[in-house]
Amino acid sequence: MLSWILVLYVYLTLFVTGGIAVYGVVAKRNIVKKIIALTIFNDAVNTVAIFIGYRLIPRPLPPIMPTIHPNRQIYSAFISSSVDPLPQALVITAIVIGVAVTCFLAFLAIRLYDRFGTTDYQEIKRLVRGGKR
Amino acid sequence: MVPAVDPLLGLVVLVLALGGFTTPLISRLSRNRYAVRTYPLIYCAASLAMASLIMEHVWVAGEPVVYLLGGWRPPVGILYIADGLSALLGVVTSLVMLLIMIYSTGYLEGSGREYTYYSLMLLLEAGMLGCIYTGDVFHLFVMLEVTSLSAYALVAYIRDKREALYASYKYAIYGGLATTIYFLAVLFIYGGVGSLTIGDIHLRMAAYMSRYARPVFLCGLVFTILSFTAFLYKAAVFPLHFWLPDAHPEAPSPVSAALSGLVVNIGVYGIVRFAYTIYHGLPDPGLYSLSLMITGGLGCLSSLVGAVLMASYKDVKRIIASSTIMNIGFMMMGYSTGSPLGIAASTLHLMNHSFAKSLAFLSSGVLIKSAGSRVLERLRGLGRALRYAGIPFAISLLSLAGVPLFNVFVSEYLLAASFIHTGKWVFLCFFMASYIISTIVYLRILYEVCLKTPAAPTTHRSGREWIPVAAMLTALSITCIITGILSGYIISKIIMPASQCLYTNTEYLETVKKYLLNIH
Amino acid sequence: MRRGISRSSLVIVSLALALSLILVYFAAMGGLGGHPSASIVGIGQFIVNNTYNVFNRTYWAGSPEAVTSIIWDYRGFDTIFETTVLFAAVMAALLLVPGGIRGRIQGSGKDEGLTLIVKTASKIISCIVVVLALNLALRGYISPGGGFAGGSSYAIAPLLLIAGLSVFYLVRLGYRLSRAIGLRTLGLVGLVVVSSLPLLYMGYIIQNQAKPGSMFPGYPVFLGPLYLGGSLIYMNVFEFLVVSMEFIIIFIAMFLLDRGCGGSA
Amino acid sequence: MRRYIVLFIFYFIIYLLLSGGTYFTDVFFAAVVAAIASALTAKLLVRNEEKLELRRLYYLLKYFFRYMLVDEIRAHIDVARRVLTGEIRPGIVAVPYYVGSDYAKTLIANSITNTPGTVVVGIDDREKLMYVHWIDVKALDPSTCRMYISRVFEEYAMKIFE
Amino acid sequence: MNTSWFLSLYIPVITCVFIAAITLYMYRILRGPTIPDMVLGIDCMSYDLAVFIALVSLYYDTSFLIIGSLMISLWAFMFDVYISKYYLKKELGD
Amino acid sequence: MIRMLGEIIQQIVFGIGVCLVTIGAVFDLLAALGLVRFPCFYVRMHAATIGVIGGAVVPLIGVSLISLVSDQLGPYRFMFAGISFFTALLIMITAPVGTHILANAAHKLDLSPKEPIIVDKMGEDKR
Repeated sequence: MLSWILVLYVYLTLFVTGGIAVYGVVAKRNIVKKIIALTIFNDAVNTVAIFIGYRLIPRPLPPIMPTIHPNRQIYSAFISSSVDPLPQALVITAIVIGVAVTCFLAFLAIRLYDRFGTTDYQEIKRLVRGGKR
Repeated sequence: MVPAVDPLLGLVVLVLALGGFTTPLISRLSRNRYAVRTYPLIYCAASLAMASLIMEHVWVAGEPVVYLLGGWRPPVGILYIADGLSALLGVVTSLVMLLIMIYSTGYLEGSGREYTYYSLMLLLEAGMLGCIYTGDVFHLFVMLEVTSLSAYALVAYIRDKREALYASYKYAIYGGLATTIYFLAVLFIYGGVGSLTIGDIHLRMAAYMSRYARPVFLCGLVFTILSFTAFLYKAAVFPLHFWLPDAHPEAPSPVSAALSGLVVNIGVYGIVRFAYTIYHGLPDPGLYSLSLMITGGLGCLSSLVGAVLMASYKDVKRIIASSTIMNIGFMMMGYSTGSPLGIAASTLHLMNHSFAKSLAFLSSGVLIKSAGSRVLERLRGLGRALRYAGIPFAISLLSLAGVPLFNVFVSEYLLAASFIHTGKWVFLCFFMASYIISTIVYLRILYEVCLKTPAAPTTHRSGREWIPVAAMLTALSITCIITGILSGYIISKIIMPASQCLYTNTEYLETVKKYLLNIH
Repeated sequence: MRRGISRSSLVIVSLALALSLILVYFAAMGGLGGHPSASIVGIGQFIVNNTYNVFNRTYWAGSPEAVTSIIWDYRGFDTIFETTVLFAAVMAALLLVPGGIRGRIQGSGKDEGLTLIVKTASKIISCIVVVLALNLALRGYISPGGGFAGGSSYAIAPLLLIAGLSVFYLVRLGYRLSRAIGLRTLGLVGLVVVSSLPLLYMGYIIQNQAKPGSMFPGYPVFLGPLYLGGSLIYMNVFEFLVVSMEFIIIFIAMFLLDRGCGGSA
Repeated sequence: MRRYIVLFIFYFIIYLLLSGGTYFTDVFFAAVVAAIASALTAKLLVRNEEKLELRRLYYLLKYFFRYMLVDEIRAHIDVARRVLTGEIRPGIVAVPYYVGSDYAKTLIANSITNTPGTVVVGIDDREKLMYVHWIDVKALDPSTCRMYISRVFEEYAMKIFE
Repeated sequence: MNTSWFLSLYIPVITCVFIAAITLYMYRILRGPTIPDMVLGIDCMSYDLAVFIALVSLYYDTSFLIIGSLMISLWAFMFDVYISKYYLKKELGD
Repeated sequence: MIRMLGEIIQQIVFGIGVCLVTIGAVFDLLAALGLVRFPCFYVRMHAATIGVIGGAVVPLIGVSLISLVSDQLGPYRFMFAGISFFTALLIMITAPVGTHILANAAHKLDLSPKEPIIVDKMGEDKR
């Protein structure tokens, strides 16, 4: 029961964070704040991933064998207490991708500020549209 | 080794990535500016050869060919798998990419940063081929990101243009959101089913459904909603189409051709793959019909919105870009009929649209460059002055307008037939309405650009530069006409097997099952 | 006023989306392995069982670190293309920089930088960080870390030097853009070569250990007294090279962009 | 040459600290990494390699233990008392220094800052003054301040780095 | 020497003290009238977290979490330097 | 005989480690109290120094000593001890530099009020 409440609490926190971050990406006017909201969303999703791979036992251990010359006992202790490594690996990949996208967006934001002289998304939109008609 | 294991599947992506990695180095090592232009072409040609060989292997084997990366069997490692549809899309993608790259050598001005263009184009192709051939949901995410990031960057290629920067930002920020949502979907399916391979997900869902019908359904529901959000964004379907009229026209014309002709296909491919391979044939048909419903409903709206947007713009590239929204809507409608005929028609339309749309962008690029503007009035009569671009432009417009003898007509005719056949009268209404609007717009452009007399004398491009441009325009025009004339042959030999294999996913699943590692 | 309404509706929509997701997910949990339980489901357990199974080496990866073995062996192709994404981002960054790849960094940077104490300390710390980063990268297959962790720790060194001293100092040390691009290409080509080498032996792309149905004997896990962990170590070293160089390119490009934009805005 | 050897040993020890050094592999890679890192950074870190002597290492260790066991404890207890009682007389005083090398200055400044009760706020290289925020100003005159704050540190810094 | 029985009693107690300290730091971070106060609080909290991670990994009998404390302490240093750099460069009008 | 001696040494090391961690915890609490109680940023820095040296370096050295003699950590306990000791050293080098540059920036730009203060030699020189 306690663990169930804990799980509920963690998911609730993460999803509310994610929802607020999505709102931030959509509704914030500052282009830098949009990027920050995107990174928050990435992080919330990554935390969900880590949590999916968690193991509800008293002492879960990182998925690393504690020695390179294991015997049967160490091996069976390892497979019975290690958390799921796959979501962690997926998260590492996703983190790198997130870093790449954020880096590109940051460069783009600097360029945008340089060319438009403002960081307001609506203002930039207005300037672009105004140039067209 | 099992004969159906085909290393080309993995190699084609890796080779393209290698080309992308080494292009900057070549541009630094060699002072000759032709080196950096011809070097990527080797990789493009190699990828076309490999994609064709893969298609041939699929034909010969009569079943999907697979490649086990790292030697790991499906649920553990990444699986590359090509059935008829993937093989066809792979060939189309690499062929159009090769033509675009050759065109670019003549079209782009020599500047200090051409190497970024070629490098990113190679990565774009690598990402698209990876998306097409992969059989793994998470690898699809990675490849989607490779494609997207290259696309975002290429949209901003003209970095001093304010509109390009704005369009790239808009495309990238919401694109980043969409792909992250897709990652969330992958996590849910892993948490729920415990597997990442597409075929294995179907098998496991089918197995679990007998015991836990409702949880599996809800898990699939979340997966569908989240992953389709990402794919609909990539395919620019109605509520998520807002980036396209900004992003596609602002890029240089070859990039527009690649984005509009090929990259949007990836979104459609993802939706189709998920709907037909994962959900079709489950004990509970709820997920299948739901995904078809989403696809069909949004496809209808999308086609109409695309047509209306086309009529509202004055900018030629914007009009052509908006017509992509409409055509994607047509494809979605065809795929959502759930009948073999509709799938075949949509697949054919996918292919034809790629050829015609890239031709339209490439030829309009020459005209726009010579006029110095994208507004329709300024292009008046240019098609007559610049014949080598004007005639291909006319061909592409006629083709897109659905005039008989050209390729798009055949697929649109088949689409209408499939709507009638399955009794989807709503689809037919939307289809006819958008078809009529779009045809009027196309013919108006044709009249303005290619039939009127030129307003002012234009400057012809001189030198050897235009030879690859003209050659590629001719090649694509011929492709458009030939695929139109030989449609009967193409449909019976290529399209029907591909769509049959997609519709009844048993072959695909059998192949995956053959390699499945039994883990409990 | 209208904007206010649309904003609040957006809040409601996104919150409703989040809440419905939770509810749906919790409904979906029953009986399936979606929420943390006492055991692992599916592929995870297989990998935990086999990654360093010295008793039955049919499916082993030769690394006690399950995460690294997934990253470079079980799902190695993902990681190669993840590196590609980073590469594409850096190419895009260079594309946006005025002057691009041939931008020159000239100047003394004498009056830049912080106080003398910070200068000295950042020199020492950045030298120590190099060792730390190499340690993380080289031991990636035994303990947490790996190519990306090592490379991004290495990036602390140029960051500190930029903050404490200046970019000019960094360039004088030899962190040049052209050199970084060359080394990055070397790393990327190394990744591709290591992953496609088994093809020559009729093996699979990115194969690490011997597999049924492949003639490739596998990269050596134990080489005399050395423990190498198959192909993982080469992959980690090349990835380290790539990531560290990409970060250096990003920092220098950021500086160029900053200066290029400063005048014209 | 000497600087390469000294830095090699330095990096070798750091690598072994970080990796535990239980396997031969670690020792091997420690040697490789130390060789690479010392080759890369020797010129950056050590300007005058004549100064690298064993005697200075001895003073460094002696200083480390003295500093940790005497100065730190005294200062900690003093400031902890002030936390509880709340009696403070803060001020920024000027403390002169007479060492020349960067490392010596950094050592002195870090020692001063690491001792609770004194923090180096600024350093003036021309006047050879450090501005120290002192929680309990006992004197204003620079040389007296030096007696209170940095005399011991400077003696050792002289021995170690000059 | 097997010390786990003692540590499993000792570490929770000590951890509570550290958590109390972190709470007080948190008060300073949230309250902190000026930005340097907040930075100082974050600094102290980072170093505290480094110790906290070390204790937790001792509690769980695993050597692999400890690398986190190293990273956190480096990060805190970077944080200080960059905040100060930002303000000092702003003063120069750059 | 030697084994017993080893056992005793281990116990002594363990005891020292536990003492250091306890001392560290006490100092950390005092530092946190100081950070809350002291009136201005410059005075709080001194409390923060206690938090860094007494509250982080000392317990990390303690943890490293404890781990050195804990068999249940397995063969990687030397790595554990090494990294925690190295972290302690690193904090000893970096933390004062961080505090110094922060104080420097705060003083140069008047980011926080200096009151109460008796004398400000640096500010006088600036003027």
